[in-house]
Amino acid sequence: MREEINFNVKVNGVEISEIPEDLFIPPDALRVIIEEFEGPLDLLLYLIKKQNIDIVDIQILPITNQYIEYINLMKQMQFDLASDYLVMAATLAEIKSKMLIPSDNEDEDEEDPRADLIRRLMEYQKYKDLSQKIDEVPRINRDTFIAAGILNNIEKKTVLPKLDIQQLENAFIDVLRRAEINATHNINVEVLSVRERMTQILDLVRCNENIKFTDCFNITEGKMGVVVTFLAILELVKESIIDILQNDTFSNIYLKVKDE
Amino acid sequence: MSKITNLEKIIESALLVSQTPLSLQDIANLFEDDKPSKNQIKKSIEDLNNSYSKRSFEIAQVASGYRIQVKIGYEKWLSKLEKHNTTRYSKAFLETLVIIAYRQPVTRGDIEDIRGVSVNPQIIRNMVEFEWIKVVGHKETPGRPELLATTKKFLDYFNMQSIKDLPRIDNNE
Amino acid sequence: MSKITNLEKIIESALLVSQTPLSLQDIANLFEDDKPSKNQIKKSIEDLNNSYSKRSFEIAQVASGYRIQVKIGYEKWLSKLEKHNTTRYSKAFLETLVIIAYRQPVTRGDIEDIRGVSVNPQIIRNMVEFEWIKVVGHKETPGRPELLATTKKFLDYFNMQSIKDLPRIDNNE
Repeated sequence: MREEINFNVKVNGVEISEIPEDLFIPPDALRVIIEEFEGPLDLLLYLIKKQNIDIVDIQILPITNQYIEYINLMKQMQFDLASDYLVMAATLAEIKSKMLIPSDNEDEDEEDPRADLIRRLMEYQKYKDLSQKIDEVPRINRDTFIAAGILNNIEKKTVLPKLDIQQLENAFIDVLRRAEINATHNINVEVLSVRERMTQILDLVRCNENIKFTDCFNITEGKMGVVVTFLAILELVKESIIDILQNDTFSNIYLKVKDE
Repeated sequence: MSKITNLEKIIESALLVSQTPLSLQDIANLFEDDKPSKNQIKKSIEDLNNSYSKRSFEIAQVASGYRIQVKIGYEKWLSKLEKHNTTRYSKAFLETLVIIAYRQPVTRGDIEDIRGVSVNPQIIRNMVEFEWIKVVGHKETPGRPELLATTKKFLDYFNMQSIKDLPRIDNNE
Repeated sequence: MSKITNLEKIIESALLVSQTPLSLQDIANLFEDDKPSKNQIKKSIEDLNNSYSKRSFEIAQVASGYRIQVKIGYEKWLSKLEKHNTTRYSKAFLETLVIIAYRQPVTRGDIEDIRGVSVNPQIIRNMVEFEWIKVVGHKETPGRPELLATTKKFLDYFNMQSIKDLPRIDNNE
């Protein structure tokens, strides 16, 4: 769909749009089309393209009418219409009125009211073309790949940059502030120990193909430890990470990694 | 030097860029049709290694497969390389790390949801390299995303016994 | 194939294992005594590249230095190695990126003027996260908006040495 809308506007070519000529297209189809546009300039370029004319020859009257019809349709369909579209509608209407009202001023130097719009359209068109070109530039991990050789068998000693717990805490506060997810705010001792236990049980389940439910518990941890383990198992099941199996009533319960 | 075949070149490029050793099966899986046999692959690796006789690297066989590594004798020069990777930790690194620590086990998607930006794969790779995090499983949702969790080494680094020792933030903050 | 010198082998091994591209200075710094000159290093890299003519890889020069990478043409096989690597960028992302690249330093306002829509903060955050762009200053206008510019990492990613290597628009188009 994208490519169809994206043809080069400048050419007086013969490419034919796949998009229906009349505006009375099914609302769902219009929604798809509108979502393909990057904004009012993109939509305008498309409308100009449909007329098969050069940007500099833009005919303001039909373009404005078409544009406003689109906007009205979008409003009727209660699209979450970005204000940018309305600003453009106002700009077009202003240009249109300037073109219609004969100027009292005989001054020949007076600028074509369309000039600014044409400049913007051409500028935008330029970057639109460039963005397609840069997409074709060979890039890492798509067209070429970087060597990841390693230094023979000798254990590579990684020197870690220094990091202290205070920095971690600050980072965490930043994350909380950014996310503003209430659930994340409630990280307390209990939740943390459950998360950690989830990791430990996952390790256990992965190393032993079928592990007995009862083997996950360490009685010496006391009541609190058992509860934490139990909550961790429930959480793992809820997050679709492990399965709980029991072949017969009262037989052993096993935990295993969920199958594909 | 004898002619290098196409098969050899593909094997060479794959071993060169792979972050982990590749088994014969991994290498065979790169091909869709015209899958080479394991013997063909073994023979190619042998031929490649012969062609590397005068080079600084070779294909070595390790437990999980084959990988390209530098031959013995270059440590003196290369040991200086490591140092300049050890700059400071970026904000993105720290935030990703704390999310993994506090919310483990988490997927990249979870991290993205919380931070609102995509996860830089290089950051995850660095943490795995530091052995601060590891993959502990896969979530059974579409795509089977990896589940990441912190390791004992991570706790050791911060002198913690358990994740419970991580700083806590007051709820009313 | 002519004989490969010791200097060439050390450069080859260093480029092979380094996580980041190496500048001529980085390479010279590997040596303590007998430091080779930059011209010697350049010449060695050239000779190495000639010796790779029949191989799957080459030494490429990008903005932050030299690196070993696989030649174009192996995507078909190598794309199977790492699942998450086939990132596609949205139109909005690419348009924002080229405006920053070609018009740098620019403010968000400049980008909005050209594209006619407000800048998605998510996109900017992602670019900063990838270290493709950075804030290089503030414009001395009301609100002191940030001035954005691309980084060497951005050029490295697209195999470019400088902004001059960006694709051009034909004037006669």
